[in-house]
Amino acid sequence: MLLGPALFVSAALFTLGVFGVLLRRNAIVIFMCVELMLNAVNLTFVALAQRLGVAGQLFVFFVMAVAAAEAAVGLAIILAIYRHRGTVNLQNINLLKG
Amino acid sequence: MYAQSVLTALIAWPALAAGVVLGAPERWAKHLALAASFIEFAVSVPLWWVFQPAGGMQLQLDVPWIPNWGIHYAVGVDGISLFMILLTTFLVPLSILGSYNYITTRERAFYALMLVLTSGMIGVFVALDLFLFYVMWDVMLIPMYFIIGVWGGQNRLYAAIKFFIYTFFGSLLMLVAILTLVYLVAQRTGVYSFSYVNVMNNIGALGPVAFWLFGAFFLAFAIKVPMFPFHTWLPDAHVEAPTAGSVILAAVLLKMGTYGFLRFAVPFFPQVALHPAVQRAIVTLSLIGIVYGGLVAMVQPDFKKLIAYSSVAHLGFVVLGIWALTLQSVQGALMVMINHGISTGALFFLVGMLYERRHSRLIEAFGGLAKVVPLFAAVLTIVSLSSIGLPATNGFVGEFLVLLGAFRTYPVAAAVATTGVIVAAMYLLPALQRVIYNPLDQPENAHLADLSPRELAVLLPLVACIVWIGVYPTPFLRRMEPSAQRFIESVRPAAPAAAAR
Amino acid sequence: MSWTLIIFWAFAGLAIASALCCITRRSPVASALWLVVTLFSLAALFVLLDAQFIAVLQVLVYAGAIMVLFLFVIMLLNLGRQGPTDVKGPLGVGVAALLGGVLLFQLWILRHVAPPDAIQLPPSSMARLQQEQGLVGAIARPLFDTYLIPFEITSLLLLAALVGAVVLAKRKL
Amino acid sequence: MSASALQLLWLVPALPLAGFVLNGALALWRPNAKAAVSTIGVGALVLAFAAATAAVAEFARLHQAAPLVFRYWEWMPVGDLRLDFALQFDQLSAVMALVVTGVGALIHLFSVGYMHEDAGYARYFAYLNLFVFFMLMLVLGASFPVMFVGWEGVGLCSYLLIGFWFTEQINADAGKKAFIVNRIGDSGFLIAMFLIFRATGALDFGPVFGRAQAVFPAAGTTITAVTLLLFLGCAGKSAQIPLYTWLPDAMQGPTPVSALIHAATMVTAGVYLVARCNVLFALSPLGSAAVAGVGALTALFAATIALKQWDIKRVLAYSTISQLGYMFLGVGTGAYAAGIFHLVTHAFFKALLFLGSGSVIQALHHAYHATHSHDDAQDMRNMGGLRRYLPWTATLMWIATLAIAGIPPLSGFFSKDAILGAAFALATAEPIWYVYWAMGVAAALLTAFYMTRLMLYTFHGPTRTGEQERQHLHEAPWVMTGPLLVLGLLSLSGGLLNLPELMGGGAFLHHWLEPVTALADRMRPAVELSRVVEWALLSGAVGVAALGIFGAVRLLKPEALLPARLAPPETGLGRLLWKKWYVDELYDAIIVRPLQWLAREVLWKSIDARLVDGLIVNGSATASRALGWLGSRLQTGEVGFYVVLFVVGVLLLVGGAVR
Repeated sequence: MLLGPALFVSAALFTLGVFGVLLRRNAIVIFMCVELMLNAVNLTFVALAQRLGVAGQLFVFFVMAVAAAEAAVGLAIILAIYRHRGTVNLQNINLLKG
Repeated sequence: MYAQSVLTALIAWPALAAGVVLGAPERWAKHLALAASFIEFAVSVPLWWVFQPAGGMQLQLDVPWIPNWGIHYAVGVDGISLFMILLTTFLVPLSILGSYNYITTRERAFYALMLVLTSGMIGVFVALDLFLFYVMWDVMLIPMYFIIGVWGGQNRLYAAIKFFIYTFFGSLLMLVAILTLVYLVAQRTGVYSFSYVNVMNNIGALGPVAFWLFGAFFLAFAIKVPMFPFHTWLPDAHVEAPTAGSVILAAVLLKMGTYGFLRFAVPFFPQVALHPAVQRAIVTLSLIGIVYGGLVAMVQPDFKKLIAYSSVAHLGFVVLGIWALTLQSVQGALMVMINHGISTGALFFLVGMLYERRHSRLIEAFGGLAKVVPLFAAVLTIVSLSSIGLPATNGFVGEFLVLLGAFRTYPVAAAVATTGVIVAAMYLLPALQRVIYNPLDQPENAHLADLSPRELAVLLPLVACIVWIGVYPTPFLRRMEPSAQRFIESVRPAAPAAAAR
Repeated sequence: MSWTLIIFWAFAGLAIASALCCITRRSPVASALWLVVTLFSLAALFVLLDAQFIAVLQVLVYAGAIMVLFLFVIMLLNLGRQGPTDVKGPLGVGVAALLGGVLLFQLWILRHVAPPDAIQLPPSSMARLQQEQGLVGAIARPLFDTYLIPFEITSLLLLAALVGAVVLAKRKL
Repeated sequence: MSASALQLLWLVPALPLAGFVLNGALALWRPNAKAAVSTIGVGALVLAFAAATAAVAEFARLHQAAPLVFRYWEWMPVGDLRLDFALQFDQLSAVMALVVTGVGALIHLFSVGYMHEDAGYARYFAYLNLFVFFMLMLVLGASFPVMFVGWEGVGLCSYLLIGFWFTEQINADAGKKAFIVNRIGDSGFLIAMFLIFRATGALDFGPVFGRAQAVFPAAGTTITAVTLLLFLGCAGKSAQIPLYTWLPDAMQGPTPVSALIHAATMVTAGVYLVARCNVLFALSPLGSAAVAGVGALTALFAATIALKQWDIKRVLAYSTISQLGYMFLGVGTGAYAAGIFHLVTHAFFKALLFLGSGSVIQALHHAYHATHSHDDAQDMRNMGGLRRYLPWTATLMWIATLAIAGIPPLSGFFSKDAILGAAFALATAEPIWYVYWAMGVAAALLTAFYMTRLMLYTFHGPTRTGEQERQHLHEAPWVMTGPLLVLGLLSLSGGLLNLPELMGGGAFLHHWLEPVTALADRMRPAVELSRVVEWALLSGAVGVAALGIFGAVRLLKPEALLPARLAPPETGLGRLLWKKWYVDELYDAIIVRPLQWLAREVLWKSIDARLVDGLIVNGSATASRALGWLGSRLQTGEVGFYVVLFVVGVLLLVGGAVR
């Protein structure tokens, strides 16, 4: 069946997501990498749903809802930051420092 | 009626009175607090006669507090705690009276804290429920933290925080040990209970975990005692604390450590506490405390620090007495606990009175005071002599019994400890000489006022006790003997044969 | 090798390749567009894995809504033009590669962790279920039955996100 | 037990105690009520002496062999320790009580005159009464701890009285030194008590001595340890080597104090203790030999130092140490009666010598005071020829000098000879005693020499005092000379107490003390010397004493002596003796200073402040702060860095799952 290959693809995509997050400085791109990771996980859910029941697909649904909410809020934050600092490059954003 | 409620009343009354003091006008605070503490003392005095020496744990009251967790409000008194209660109620009015001129700011808060502290101290000594004990232990910790930190000397914050963290560190370890112990006992009996009696009856053999539990209890109490090398908070706390704080700290708070040994650490884990290696280590630490505390006291320029280090030495005798585990040594240890409270308390009062007059605690700042303030000099001499254990004062009775008893178990250790008697003379007499004898070479000292009637009222009861206990300690000894006997018997199976006398 | 498998690997390759492009393109717009490709490929994989409804959602919500949102923001911030690269230096690449490698290695080891046989459904049971209850029904039934409360909470989450996004993005309230 | 005077035994110590309380109150609130103070102070002693005399008379009438024990209240009843506050009266206590109250009363009387102008008059009598109370507790106590109450109590009074003029630091220092050195000895006493209790299970004299033979194997380690530790206590209290150094310094106190405490009573407590514990010492030959040996050595050693002292009281102080050595030689030899005999006669003649020197000092002091001179009123180089101004004092002191030198028929001759004779007798059984005997004889020679030197320099030759002062020199008032006269009579006739059988005497004291020492006497080898040897020893002793006196008269030239401020420094052996063999300096260098250094630099500053408090306590605080600082360094505020950390964390978690 397709479970093994699907999991392999999922792992590859997830790793690429992580790689991207670590590699880039642009907040929006990092955000997109996070989406990529979410999708990789979705793939795992779907693949396993074939064997373990439809609940896996339901979780993908929930993940999408969360991702949508996250994207909305996250992008709003990025907008706010950009307005404030004039950049979305994380190197220049160290407001978190106490 | 009295028997049922006296202990609860002793805990509750000061706390209630503290509320009243807080609400009263500032200038009434000290008078109200004095009255309240005196009533507390009056309530506690009949205990002396109500208490039945052979009656074991008595005047008990046990009501569920948090029943789901097996926590009870359980109190009771035996020959060990009786004198600690009386010592507390006796010294609190005196310390409040002794603070009349010393404390000039935020009087309401100070006296209210003193009263809350009293509640906590009484609670520690009467609690027969491990949880209640722990709660009371922390209840007395917090007022003392503020007393040092708000009304203390130059370096008060450092001292207060050191005192707090040090003690709290130990008390947290103790909490962990208490919880573990209750859990282990519950595994055996199926019932969760913090009751002292229940734990004591069902503790059984704990195996290797007993070592860690004992270690936690020991550390908590050893810090409080304080035993070498956990003693360095004491000089700082004593030096910075106001007079009343120093008095209560030395006279009562330190005794909680040794009381904890007698009540919890040793009876719970006799196999560990009396294991030869552990025993040797603890006896060695107590000897180091005696000699080292004395020698370090000898070179202190600050009178309060000197007394603080002498406390380390005196409490070393107590620990030695407890671990020597003979009737004489254990009763001697109890006597030293009482005597140290009286003598060291009086010494702190006296130093505090000097400080009020000259704003210095340095021994070098004085000299020749016997000419200027003869009454003060006479009292200081008597109290110092009691502290160095001159026969026919209280100090001798305790130390003599400890050493006599300890010599049966540990001849060499007792012989080493006896040198502490020499060291005691070496640290207190030079200090005494430099304060009240020698030429009157500092002009500021030439016009000091002698003891006022109020100060005499503080000191004379203490001096009376010094002589009374020194000459006729039998009423004390009789009341504590059965309890000391039971303490020894409860741990004896684990003790080496030599201790069984 | 069956057609299914060939199609699977074709889309899988596409997804991985475009994901690689997504994380390496300098321009955010390019990245976003490559991500869209990945998402589409994944939708195709979902179809192959008997999750047609999810695949549709993927195209509508992800590739449609979310990515458009991304692009809007990029445009809004005027980040489309070529700027200095935001890829980290050699050290950053090294750290990223190391951590990614470790992750991949861990996942490789984890591949053997299979769900126990006892709870596994027989093969193609998903397809059967969809036949019995319809593509949407197979998902809708548990969603409005077992997972009703999480579903409702999701609506709350979306509402909160909506409000939050408005509050954050507005210049001045 | 029916006798009424004995029933009132408690009055003997209680009267001085009451005197202390009353005088103490007066000292604090009415320091100028001198008449009341004198009445109370002296009255308490006189009454106590009367009570003691009555008790002794009653006791003698009873012909009681066993000691009478009076229990008053339970002191420390703990388990098998039954310790009562109890007094015991037997032949030995009787002798001591009489000496203490009798000589004490005389010295109190003397003090009325001597201290009359002192501002601390009331305080002085309070202390002195307290001292007598404690001394009586010491000699009347029925158990080791009760005795210890007195033992430490007299040390306390000694401390208070040595430092009586506390505004001079040297006086306060001397008091402190006395107390601390005594405490060293006391710790030995304490440990001995613990050993005794461990072995016999009792601390009362009766049971301890009754069980001693059964419990302690003769010459065993335990009993030797007990006796040596007890003797350590005695060495502290009675100023024997190595703990004698406090006694010369103790001369800083008022002179009557030196007479009472540091000559007649307190310092003899050690001798009393050994005599009291005669059973224990008899069981331990090694312990006894140590007592005798240290005694003999001290007698000789202190006598050498006395040869070169210029301070009149210091000569007497070293003489006291030396005579105490004799007493220990006596009791160590097993001649308890002889030791006690010497104790009694010494109390007479040494008290007389001290009081006499007090007279001299006061006379000079008054003179210097009148002329505003700052010369030392105690330095013999400033005296000379004083017999013309103080005839009574000079005569009486000559009696005492002859007595201490051992010229018959004065008291010292009999007591000293009894000790030397006993030592010689024992030497026939144990040869080491020949050495002790020889040291004793040598010390006797030196004693005669330095005492004659003292008398010559003080009372004879030219007057080295300045011209103006001479007009102010005069004899002391009768309150002071009266007691001197009584003591002079006692020094003259004290020998009658124990006239040896050799000379047809009844050896009264010897027989009187027999019940006390009976057990120990039986354990000793009985050695009889032939009459010829005894006569030879006697005449030898007289010869040695005469030689000493004669030698001093011939060798010393009071005429050539210069006053203290003109005197050249000592050289050679003289300097060594004058500096007291540098023992004080030695102790200071090897014990006092290293201990101070250890306590201050090592224990306090290094271990306490740096190691325990600095490194461990504050170190852990610093370490946690440093950890916090390190943690705060991680907070760069850069999201990228946080992401890396986050990923690392996730990987670690997953790694846990993988494993």
